[in-house]
Amino acid sequence: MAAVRLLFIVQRPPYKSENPRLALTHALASQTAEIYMDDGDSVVPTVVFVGDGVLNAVKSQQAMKTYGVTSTESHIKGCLMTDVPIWVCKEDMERLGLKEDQIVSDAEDMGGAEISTKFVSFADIQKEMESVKHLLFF
Amino acid sequence: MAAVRLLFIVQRPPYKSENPRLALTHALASQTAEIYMDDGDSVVPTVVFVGDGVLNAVKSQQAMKTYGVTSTESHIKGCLMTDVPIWVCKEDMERLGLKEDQIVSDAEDMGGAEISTKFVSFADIQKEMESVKHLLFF
Amino acid sequence: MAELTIGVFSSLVGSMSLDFSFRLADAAMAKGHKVNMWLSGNAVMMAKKGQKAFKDYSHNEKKMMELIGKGMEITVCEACAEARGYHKEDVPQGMKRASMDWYLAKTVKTDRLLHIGGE
Amino acid sequence: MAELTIGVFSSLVGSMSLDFSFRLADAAMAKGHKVNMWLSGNAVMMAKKGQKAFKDYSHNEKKMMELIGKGMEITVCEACAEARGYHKEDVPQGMKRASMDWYLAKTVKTDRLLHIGGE
Amino acid sequence: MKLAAFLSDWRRTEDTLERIKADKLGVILVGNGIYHAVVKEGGKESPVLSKAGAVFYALSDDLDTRGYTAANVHSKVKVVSYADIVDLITNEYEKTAWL
Amino acid sequence: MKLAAFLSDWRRTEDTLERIKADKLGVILVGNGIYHAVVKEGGKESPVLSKAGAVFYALSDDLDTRGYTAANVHSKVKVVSYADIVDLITNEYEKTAWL
Repeated sequence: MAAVRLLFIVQRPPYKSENPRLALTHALASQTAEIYMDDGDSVVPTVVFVGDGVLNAVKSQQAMKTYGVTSTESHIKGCLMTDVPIWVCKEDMERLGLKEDQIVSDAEDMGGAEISTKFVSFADIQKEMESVKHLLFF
Repeated sequence: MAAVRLLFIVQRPPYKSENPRLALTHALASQTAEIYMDDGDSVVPTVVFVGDGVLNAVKSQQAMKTYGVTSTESHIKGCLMTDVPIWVCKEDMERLGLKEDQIVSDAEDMGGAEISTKFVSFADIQKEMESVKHLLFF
Repeated sequence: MAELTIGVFSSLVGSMSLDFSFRLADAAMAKGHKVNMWLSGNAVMMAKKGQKAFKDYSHNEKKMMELIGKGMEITVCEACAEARGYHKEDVPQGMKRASMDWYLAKTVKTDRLLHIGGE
Repeated sequence: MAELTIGVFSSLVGSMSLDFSFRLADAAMAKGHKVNMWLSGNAVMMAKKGQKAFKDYSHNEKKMMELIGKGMEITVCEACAEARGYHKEDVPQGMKRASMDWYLAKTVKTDRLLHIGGE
Repeated sequence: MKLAAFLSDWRRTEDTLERIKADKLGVILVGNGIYHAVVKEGGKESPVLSKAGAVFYALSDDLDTRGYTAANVHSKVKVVSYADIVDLITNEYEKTAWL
Repeated sequence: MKLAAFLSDWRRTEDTLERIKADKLGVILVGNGIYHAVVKEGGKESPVLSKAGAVFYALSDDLDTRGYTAANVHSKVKVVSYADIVDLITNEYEKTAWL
């Protein structure tokens, strides 16, 4: 019987690759993974955006309007709605000139979420990398 | 009736992408393209390795032995055997510490080729870019 | 009116360069230009019909079929397709499979070539 | 002996990360380790049987079938496959199709996870 | 030569744009290339925008997709549509380069 | 933590390796990552090799593929096989990171 913690670390910008989005959909799958697990086991994910990965979390993405594709923003909101923690690295936001109000922070338009985006320092991310069982870099 | 000149410019290293190799196979296809063209028309290709692309032309690639895949080196030799000019940028070789004897320069092991690799400066490549009809960057 | 040839080497889902190419082709044809398209490398992923239009993934089959219907010529690299397990019976209607020489030959008469040779 | 789970997101022909993954799996199994493999994103290109073994292209189907025969569990992302037009009848024998939760569940018991999440 | 160069990446792995010369040069920012028009890393504009003699364009759909609008775009850069790009490559420039 | 970090690119687009800390850090150069072990750009060794406290490995098959051999490899870097990598990640390190 174990609760295994996983850290999904997105280091690259959105849309050039499918992979940042797949980080979010994979993290979300933790909610339904019990069917493949022994009783009492579970996976507990956290999704972190670092480096250029923070560009994934910029608000007002119009990917559905422009290309008919779900935006990375929507996937972030989907995670917040289902209690998957979303962290964004503060130092990288500052480096890229991004303010907190430019970042997806809640899912109010989707009916509201229990949790909101956390703005963290790289030191917090480092600590999380040390304490989880597995690292998944995208 | 026209002889159209094309410049294939490979700017990225081999094996991380299929595309440097496809530059060579596409250039080679100039030899058989007449079946789709009007009488007297032809395409005349030159393949240029610039930037990190010069790493494609390093000798003694063992891709067939290691991964069962034709090496980029073999494709370069295939071009030389059929008179497709191969150019390698001298400044980039120097920057990456490559000497002329480290570069694929002929196809002697394949029975010998009429032509050999030309070591050129970026200024020569610039002139070629200006004079050809179309540019194909890889 | 001009003739524009677009060569693409990018995968169906990923860089969105294929999405870009079909939209550019659409815009060019709307202005009366003739468009040819060559798909090689991972772009041969368009040569498998029956792609599901999920909202989470780039979907270009519908747009491609529209453009073919309006006269766009589109050909995929045959060897690149076979290496990925795509056979003749997988090809969407109106798409041709050929060797690279088809593309090379198009460069003779085309007014403009946009060669998207990266992922 | 350990259990190693490899998750791969790279295309069949391109970065050679899939070639790497199958060779690593082979080396691990030769040492008696148990190996699970999850293919998502462009790596679902393995879920189309009948890939021609040209020398110019990465070819992993044969190696994969061998490893399956020796007990490697391999599952591909079902939605990623359908979006590319790969259906149930395309799947090589011994490969499973499932949702991402299969992979997440494997992370609980596996000793090591090598997640190759880039192209 | 009259060259339209497309940039589709933010972290570039080539330096061709820096080295190439053209009598007339248009730099068309598409895909993740649009970040060169909207992000000031460390407070500084992208080095791409300092290419001498170039005219800069950014594709509006690719700005919108990523959460940016014309209001965010550097004053040197003109926002264009797909139809505009067709006109640029057929009327204004003779060759193209997708870098 | 005991971390095995894989680098598969020559021109990197992330800076995670520079920022990450580990009590024990192995950097495994695979694919085009092997160029960090064999190319001296402008006469200088790759900045990757200056990561403090790290131990460096390069996959022999990926060196051979690209025309290099153990003789070309920087003295800091140990040449390893696939079997060696299996041992490294199962015995020497606890977590992996494919950057």
